[in-house]
Amino acid sequence: MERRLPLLVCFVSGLLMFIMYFSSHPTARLINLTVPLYWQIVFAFTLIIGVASYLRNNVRGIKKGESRPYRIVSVGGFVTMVAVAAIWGIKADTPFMWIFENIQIPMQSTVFALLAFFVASASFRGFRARSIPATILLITALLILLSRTPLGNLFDFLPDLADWLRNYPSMSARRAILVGIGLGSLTTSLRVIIGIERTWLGGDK
Amino acid sequence: MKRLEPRHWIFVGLFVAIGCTMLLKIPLEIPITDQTQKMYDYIESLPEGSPLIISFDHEASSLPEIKPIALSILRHAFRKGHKLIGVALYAEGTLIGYRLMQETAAEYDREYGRDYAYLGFRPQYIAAILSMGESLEQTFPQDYLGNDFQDIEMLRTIGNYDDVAGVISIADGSLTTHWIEYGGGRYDVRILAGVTAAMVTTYDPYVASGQLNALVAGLRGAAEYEKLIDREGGGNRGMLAQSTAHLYVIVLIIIGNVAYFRSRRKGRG
Amino acid sequence: MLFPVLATTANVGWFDPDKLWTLIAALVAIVIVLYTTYHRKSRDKFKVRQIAGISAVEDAIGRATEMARPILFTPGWGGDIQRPTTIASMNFLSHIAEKTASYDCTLIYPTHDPVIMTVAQEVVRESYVRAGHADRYREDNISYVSSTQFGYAAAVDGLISRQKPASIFLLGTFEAESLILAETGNSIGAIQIAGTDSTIQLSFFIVACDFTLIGEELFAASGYLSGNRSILASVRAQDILKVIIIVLLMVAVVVASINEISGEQLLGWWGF
Amino acid sequence: MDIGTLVAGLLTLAVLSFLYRDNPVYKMAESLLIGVSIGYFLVVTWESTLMDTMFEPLFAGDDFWLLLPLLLGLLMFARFGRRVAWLAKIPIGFLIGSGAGVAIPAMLYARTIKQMSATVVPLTTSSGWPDISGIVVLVGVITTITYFYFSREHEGVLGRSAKIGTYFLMVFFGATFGFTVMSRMSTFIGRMEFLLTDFLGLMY
Repeated sequence: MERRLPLLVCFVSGLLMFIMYFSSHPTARLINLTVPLYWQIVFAFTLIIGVASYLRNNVRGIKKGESRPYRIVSVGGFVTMVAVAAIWGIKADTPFMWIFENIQIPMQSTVFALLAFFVASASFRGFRARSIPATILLITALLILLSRTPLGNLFDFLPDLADWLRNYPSMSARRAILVGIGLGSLTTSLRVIIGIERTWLGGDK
Repeated sequence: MKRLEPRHWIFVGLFVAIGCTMLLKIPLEIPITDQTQKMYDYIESLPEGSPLIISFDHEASSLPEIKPIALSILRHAFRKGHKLIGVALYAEGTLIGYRLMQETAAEYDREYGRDYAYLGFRPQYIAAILSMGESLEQTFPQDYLGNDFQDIEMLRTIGNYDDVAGVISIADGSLTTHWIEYGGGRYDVRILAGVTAAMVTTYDPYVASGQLNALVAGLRGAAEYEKLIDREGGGNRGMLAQSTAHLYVIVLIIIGNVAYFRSRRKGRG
Repeated sequence: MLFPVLATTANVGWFDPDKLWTLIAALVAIVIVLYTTYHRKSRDKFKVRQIAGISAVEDAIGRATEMARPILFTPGWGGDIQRPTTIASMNFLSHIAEKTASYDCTLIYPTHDPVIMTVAQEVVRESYVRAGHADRYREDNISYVSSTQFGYAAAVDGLISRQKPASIFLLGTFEAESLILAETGNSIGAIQIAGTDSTIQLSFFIVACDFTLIGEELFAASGYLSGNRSILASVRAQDILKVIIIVLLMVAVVVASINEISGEQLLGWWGF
Repeated sequence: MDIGTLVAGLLTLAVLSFLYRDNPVYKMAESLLIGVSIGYFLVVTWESTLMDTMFEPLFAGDDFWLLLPLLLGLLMFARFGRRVAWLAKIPIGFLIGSGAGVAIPAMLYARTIKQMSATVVPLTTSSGWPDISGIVVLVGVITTITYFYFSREHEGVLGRSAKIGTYFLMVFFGATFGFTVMSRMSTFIGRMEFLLTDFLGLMY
């Protein structure tokens, strides 16, 4: 029962959604509309569990004194957001959005901007012409980069060559990866529905 | 103080290179690529007042690159008098999308509810895309501002994707893929995209197969679009610094390789 | 008011003829998967070729144990539990957790998705039970960190730079956070094994990680590690489908070329 | 300068300090970011999902079908009770199963069928010359697919084909790397623009 019922739910809902793909019947459309809405709702409930786990970990850490100041700041930030949302709402021009625009956005964009530096150091350290494949990778990257500088405008053929590389050889590899992933996803999904793949239940042994 | 490592020198170099070129203001000449032209042509060719969905599928972090793209496309669409429906598939895109639409709409005297509407955010992007394919109203019973769907004038004629001229996904990641696979593949809506440069190669096969109808890519794409609609913005301003950064990375790769081959030769000798 | 879709599209048949080709292709694929899974003879004969990342998994666990430092596993920011990659990544998790349980090595698993967190807790807990060390399981180590991309990135980054894991597994769906994680992992000298279907991030993983499972390799390796012959059998099914695809592709190209030269349309069945 | 810009500027510098090394200022900023972003996400999801699409219609008495997802959502909490913990696997089964059901035909169509049919182009132009680009794509697709062939060791013809496939893969990775450098630099340029213009006022 404990395993069979979830597996049955998984099988039935999988089969149902698979069949509904091929139909435009009003009932099918109704199902296609409601099931995704249910996903969102289940997700939202689970989010509460996730947040509870975050809070529990941090409160426990604060009590034990493990990196206490940082944890207090983190939980404080969280509580503030929830509190200002509860008091003033979350539409534009509320304190909630002020925090979002002046604290969250700048910090997130800056964490993202750190990538520029990591890209630079990875280029210096990681891009070595060690073998033929590595050399191909390196040369393509250099060509693409060069084609998007004023030097690219000096040599007419550069932008064209870079575009050709991107539109044909590179695209074909990406396409093959896509086909492969499509097949991998297909078989994985199928295994899930017919119940062979049941790691999500906590293992199958 | 700890001694600086080579890594730190690379960082300092990048800071200096970009900082200095940003203070210089030299405009760069940029040719227009096909894909950017295609987006422009499509928006241009639609009859005035065509409804378009603009999906803000990005987070706050990529705003520096995304904003110039979004602004140019929005400006163009508003200028042509199209009716825009904004949605967001990432929680963080919600307010940003609203702000961008509000800002550009004001430039062209467009009115909320009549010329544009903002529906807001739904989590679980695949779910959101699929349910919008059946009914926009069921997915968003209320808009971002809390108005009932039916009370918004321009939305009364919109049932699902069949009633819009296309979806323009402004994305910093692979969400456009879901628009292509679930929105385009399943519900046959025309998908266009403005994405960060990093995502370009992901979408190349979809462009080649026609599943994606136009692709404006990165700061460079934004600069091209700005040129097309004849309005300078963030895309153009960043171009010189961008070029410097590329040259810097190229130099790093070359130095790295020279050092590598030297050490290898030494190792052999 | 309730579900206006019902009113708008009346009198439509149950089957949508536009989707005929997809249905046929899906049925062919399903039959092949079912055949390879349930046909004992072909199933038991089947072997997967060497995939470099797999043996590296064992080494990475061994290394962490020797150094008495934790292992960090994260499924990336891009996926949810419904994504096949996430499911494949769970097979890795199950395998790795079983090993860490018996070696008494700490396993840290931060994720951005609460549903993934609950499933992962279940997977890890059962793996510890299976290994006979239920007492070593710590639920806190499988934790939810922020759902926003760089909240997640900053949190995982923090874990990496402070806990200094000896081995890092980046298996799942990644977006731009990939390089931040991989570079930080690199800077503390961890062994890194990555695998993803996010093609963009592959180029960074290849540069910054010790082993990278490219796209479909992740699915194949997950089947291999699961040790379940039925799961492995579907790798075989994928291969059969690939052969079919290549053959169809070649035939279609030849026909298309003949059409082009002769100027007549012989066949056009591939234009969906 | 308004207070918002000041706060944003200081936090930007705090995050950038990570480039030197991990330090208390960065750690503070990082902790704050995590807390705030979790709060943001929770509130927005709660408002837009639970309130807008569930509780409001439910309380308005519009739609009793919504009791079903409500029940599924509540079942997730069963994991905290020892005896009923397994019930939480029902909603997960629903999510995973229906997700897989949707994915199979959608992936097959968008990724496999559409991409294959786009690969089929005549290898000659109407004037009879071979179409080099078309041939390159065909060879690229086929050899790369063989790289992902797992049933046999990569030797002989298969090995050679897979090897060519890796070359195509490398072109793809190289191109991707190039474009990603572009993207990441843009983001940093954007942050610099903020620092130089709004925060420091060095540029207009």
